[in-house]
Amino acid sequence: MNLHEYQAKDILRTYGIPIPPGEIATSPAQVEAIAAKIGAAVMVKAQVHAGGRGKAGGVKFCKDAATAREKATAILGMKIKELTVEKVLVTKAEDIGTEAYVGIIVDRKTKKAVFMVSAAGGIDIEEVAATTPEKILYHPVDPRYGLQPFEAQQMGFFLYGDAKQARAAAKIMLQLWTAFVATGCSLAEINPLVVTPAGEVIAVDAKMVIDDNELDRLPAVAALRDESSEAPSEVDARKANLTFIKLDGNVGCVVNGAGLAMATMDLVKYYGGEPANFLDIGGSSNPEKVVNALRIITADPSVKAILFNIFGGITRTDDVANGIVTATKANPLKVPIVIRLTGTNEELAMKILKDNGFSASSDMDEAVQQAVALAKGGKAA
Amino acid sequence: MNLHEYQAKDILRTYGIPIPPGEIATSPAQVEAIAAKIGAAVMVKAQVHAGGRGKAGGVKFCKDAATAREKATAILGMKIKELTVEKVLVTKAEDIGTEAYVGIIVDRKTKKAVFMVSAAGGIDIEEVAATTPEKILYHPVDPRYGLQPFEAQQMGFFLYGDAKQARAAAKIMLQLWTAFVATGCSLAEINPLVVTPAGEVIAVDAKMVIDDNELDRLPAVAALRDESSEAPSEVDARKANLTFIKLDGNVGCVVNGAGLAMATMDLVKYYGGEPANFLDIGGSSNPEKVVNALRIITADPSVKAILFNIFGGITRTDDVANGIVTATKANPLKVPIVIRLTGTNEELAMKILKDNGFSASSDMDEAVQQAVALAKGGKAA
Amino acid sequence: MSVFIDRNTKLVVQGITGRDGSFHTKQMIEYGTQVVAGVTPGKGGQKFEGTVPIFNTVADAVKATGANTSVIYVPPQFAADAMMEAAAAGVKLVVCITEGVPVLDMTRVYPYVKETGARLVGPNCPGLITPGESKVGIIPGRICTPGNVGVVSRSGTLTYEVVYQLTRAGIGQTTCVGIGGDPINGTNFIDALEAFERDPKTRAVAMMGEIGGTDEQEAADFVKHHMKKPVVGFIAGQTAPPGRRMGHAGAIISGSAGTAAEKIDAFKSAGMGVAQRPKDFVQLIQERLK
Amino acid sequence: MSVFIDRNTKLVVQGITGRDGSFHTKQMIEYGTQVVAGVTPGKGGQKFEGTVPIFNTVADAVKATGANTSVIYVPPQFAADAMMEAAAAGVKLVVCITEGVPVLDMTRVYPYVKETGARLVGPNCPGLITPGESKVGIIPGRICTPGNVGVVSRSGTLTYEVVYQLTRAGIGQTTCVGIGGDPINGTNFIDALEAFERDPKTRAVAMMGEIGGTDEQEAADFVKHHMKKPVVGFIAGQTAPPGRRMGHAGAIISGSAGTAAEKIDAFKSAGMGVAQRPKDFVQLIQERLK
Repeated sequence: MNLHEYQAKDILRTYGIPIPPGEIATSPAQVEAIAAKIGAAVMVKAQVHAGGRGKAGGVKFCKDAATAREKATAILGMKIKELTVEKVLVTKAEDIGTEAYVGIIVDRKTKKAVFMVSAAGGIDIEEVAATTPEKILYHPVDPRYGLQPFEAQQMGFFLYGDAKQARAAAKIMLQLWTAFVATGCSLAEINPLVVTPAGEVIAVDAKMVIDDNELDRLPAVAALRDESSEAPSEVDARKANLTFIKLDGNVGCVVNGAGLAMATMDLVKYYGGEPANFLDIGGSSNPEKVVNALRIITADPSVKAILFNIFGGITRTDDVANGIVTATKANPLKVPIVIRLTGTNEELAMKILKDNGFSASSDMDEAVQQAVALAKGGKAA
Repeated sequence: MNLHEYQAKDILRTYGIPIPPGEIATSPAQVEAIAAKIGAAVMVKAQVHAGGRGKAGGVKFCKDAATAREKATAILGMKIKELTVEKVLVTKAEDIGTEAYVGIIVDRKTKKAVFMVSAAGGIDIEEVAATTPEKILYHPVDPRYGLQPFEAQQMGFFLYGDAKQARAAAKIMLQLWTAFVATGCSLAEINPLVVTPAGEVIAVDAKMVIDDNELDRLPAVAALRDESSEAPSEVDARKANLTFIKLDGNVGCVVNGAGLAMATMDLVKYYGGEPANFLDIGGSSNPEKVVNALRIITADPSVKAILFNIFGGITRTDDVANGIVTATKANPLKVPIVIRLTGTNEELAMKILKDNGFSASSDMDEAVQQAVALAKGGKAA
Repeated sequence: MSVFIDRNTKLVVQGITGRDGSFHTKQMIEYGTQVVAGVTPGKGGQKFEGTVPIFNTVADAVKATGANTSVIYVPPQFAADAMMEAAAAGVKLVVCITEGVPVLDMTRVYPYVKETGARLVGPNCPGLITPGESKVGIIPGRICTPGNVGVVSRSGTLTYEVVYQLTRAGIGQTTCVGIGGDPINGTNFIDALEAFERDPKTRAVAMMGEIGGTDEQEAADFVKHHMKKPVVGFIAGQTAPPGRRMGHAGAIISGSAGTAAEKIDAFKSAGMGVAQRPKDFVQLIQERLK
Repeated sequence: MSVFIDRNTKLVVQGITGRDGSFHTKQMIEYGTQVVAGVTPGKGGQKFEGTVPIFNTVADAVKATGANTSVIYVPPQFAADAMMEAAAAGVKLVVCITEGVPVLDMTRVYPYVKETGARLVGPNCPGLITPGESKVGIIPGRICTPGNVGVVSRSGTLTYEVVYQLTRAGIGQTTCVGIGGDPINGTNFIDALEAFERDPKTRAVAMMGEIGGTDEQEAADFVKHHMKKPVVGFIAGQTAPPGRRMGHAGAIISGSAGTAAEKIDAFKSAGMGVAQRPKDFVQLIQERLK
């Protein structure tokens, strides 16, 4: 789950990280009031889950409250990468001496959370990694001990020659580490970490990505989810415990397991079709999930055929069959459906489907070819 | 630093451990008011840093507020192991089903904090260890990972066959562990951990000992020190950063280093004398410490001779010499002094002493024998 | 022969009385796995299905039954503790089926289990099966048949798909190992490949990877330099949208974006066979077994 | 020969610009120790006394100078971090002089340093000296003289006392090791005894213990079963009141109250010489060197 900049900043502030004052606004009038309260030049920053906000015109420097109102009028409601800007952060504009990057991510290879720090901040770290990789210091944190002060200090001195700034950065890194762990992050970054002309070290922008698996035990963090910034079908899927990603094709896919779901999409493509979505109903299934999956898929008008590909393990195929029957009784399908299932409780599932007028195959390639043909308007084989 | 029962309970309560309600009182009238507020049978418990309070009559069951006032009148002001009872804890008397012991201490051998748990609670754990050692489970905690829930659960099931009680005890152990670490303890114990007839698991008595080395970074804990419960000379010494323990003899000893201080006391005894105290002026010395040491020792009327035994390493003997000169100028000594010093800056120290009319030797055995003789009223050799 | 599990595997099931745990325990027993104990705190002393003794703790179970392997079916918030409990109790193989374990939990579990000397498989994996001998986890037994192909996969159901097709074509398996799809897991491709290379019965290996990370590239490198046995690989997700969990920052550290194309190139340059569709494994393996 | 330090010891001083650090660095240099670097964060680039380069971090110091040993003179609240920093930077010997380190800090520092493969001596110790070669810490150089007696002690000043008396009697030392008096420390008696047993130059060992804990009893057991060289022991605190830091609970775990009498008995039953007074070492060692 991505947090907005203002949410990440609110969290990091509670851990003691120095961050310029700011408030969130949803209207130009609010923006003007906040800017007036700050009483100095401000930044008005679009709060959407998209990179490149600045380039898209979503981040503006405003010398006074009236300008802030004017710029906010343009930003609120604009679209950045198909996301509508509903909120802006109004924050004190800081004079910037130098810009550095400080981030933590969980790394598969070292199996640890790893700090990445670079004195080349203010731009995308991917760009730094691609062009001047030697400017990035990687520091894996031993999860058994956590980040130690001396490690933070080493990184601080990597960023700054000045001891006071190095120490201030080290303190911020220790605070960022504590926030990272306590908030269940898979990524947390400060970019840029700024040294002001006065020599203060402050966080001017922040990003946090929460591990979805943490949300159950961190209700306060889970409550930060902003559904207005997500596609409605994906919100719907998540609430039904489904993993769903909307794509551009016309073969609606319902699969159990991410690997098989991807392989199914690949096979749709292989046989000349285009998948309309990625949809994983996950392990431990129940009929309700299938009902929800069908509801979400059939809501997409571009879907011309539905393909179920279920290989039962922990998922019981009879649960899936029951779900299909229940869902289609309540809302009869308007597009053809191709069902492939095999594995746990397969005989029972086949019987349920047959008793309710569905046919089902047990061969994946056959089923995919059939669904592709149906989506193209051909007849089922 | 020892905490009183009521202080330990206040801390453990903030970590979620279930503890019967109670308040502290310094007068019988207060006791009566608290007991009336509790509105049930209460225990009135002397708050002094001494074991065996119960046997000494410092812990009483009182069926009502009037009885509580009466018992409190007897307890307040009584002496337990030479300590005057200034405060009592008035706490709800709980019905007791079973009594267990749960403690954590730092163990030199495993170099870890170790849980000790036993279903034989309510009595001194030393007694259990001596008579039925098989009734104690020892569980060292890996400091890198901290106490894990499964470990707490294993200990919970060691105490109780009932799963609900085992889980409740496990939760308490996790809370106790968190409190132990956060409060900088060298010992924390709940004894007894009680199962009430209703099946609730609660902590009826608690003890915490804080590692003195933690106090600098835990000011809130350091503020819990109750100086009224300590010998004034020891309070005085601690404030002067000296380690001082009053003993029964007449040779006042001022030594640097605990090992040499003990060896000096042993040698006083070896040569037929009796040390009046253990006093370690510690490492990194300064003249002020010596001034304070002399003040504390000369305040003891039983001291008949003073023995300095200083072997300079990190302690500079010139600091010690300056301290002796300063202190004796301000307050001329009324008892003879024997000075032995050698090591860092010895030549300078000897010169300082000589210039101020003191003699000093560099032989420990000679100095000790001389001090013993002077304390007995003989002449210096 | 086989890898990791065989007929001597003595299994303790953590979460034996839960919905998934009880269902799959029955399946494992039916398959012939020696399920010697179950663990559900508070149900110690009871028996599962009248036969398998239940204990309050894994330590008790190991002490009483000599279990050497554990399989975990507990909810995600308890899974890290369950893995550590199993390793601390002295079992040599810990298989965690549970999906949804927080990745920061795994950063702690991984070194903990390693220090005990136990092998962890998973989490978020289907477990293992040595056809005809033992099944630990949830891989459906009837799709497998004994033989001499080792199977290792990051995916659950995709593994079934491939094994199913192999079996239908008469190609049996030594052991199928589902290593799980989480960013941090206990056993990786190289661990399994190493074991298959050492196993005298295994003659070829089928390996199913996915987009993301660089495990497949490292596995290809291992195949190139350390394996004599043929390996056929597959990558799921050629048409998938970029993964949304980690963003790009993870790829910076790994020095790779983890795309399907990169991984397939790595397979090719290691001289591995590359399956385009799951069913292609059949022919590619058959060619290599000749 | 010697143990732990010798003329090849290249020392970095952590806290070189502090009151104690600067004083004792001068003493160490004067004694002939190769002090190659100092560390004070923020003073990197400066020089101590115009000669010893100062760095911001131990890692920088080690990289630039090849220091293989570190000595720590920082305030207690920073000592744990300093020990970990030194070990992480790759020095092989970390000597912590600082007194007053919280014991819970040490429970974490101990395994951390051990995992790096470094040896920790201390904290709360006087350090080591190999007379005529190198001094790391605060043991006064002029009380020592080269010879063939190894000295190991839990106490600081008591060590000086004994070494002083040995030197005055013409008995020289291979190395004097102050292991420190804290409940948790990096090097114990057995580590030092083992090193002295292996050191070809050492012919006898003087060992000074204290009341509390069971280290001396275990050391006696080690002497009995693993040492050919004679060892003479002393226990300080025969007349001391019971220690007030740990109470009795510590003794339950150790299975002993840690009294002087117990320890002396252990020495005797291990066949060790027992010094009643510090000065008794002289005669007891002389007898054993004949």
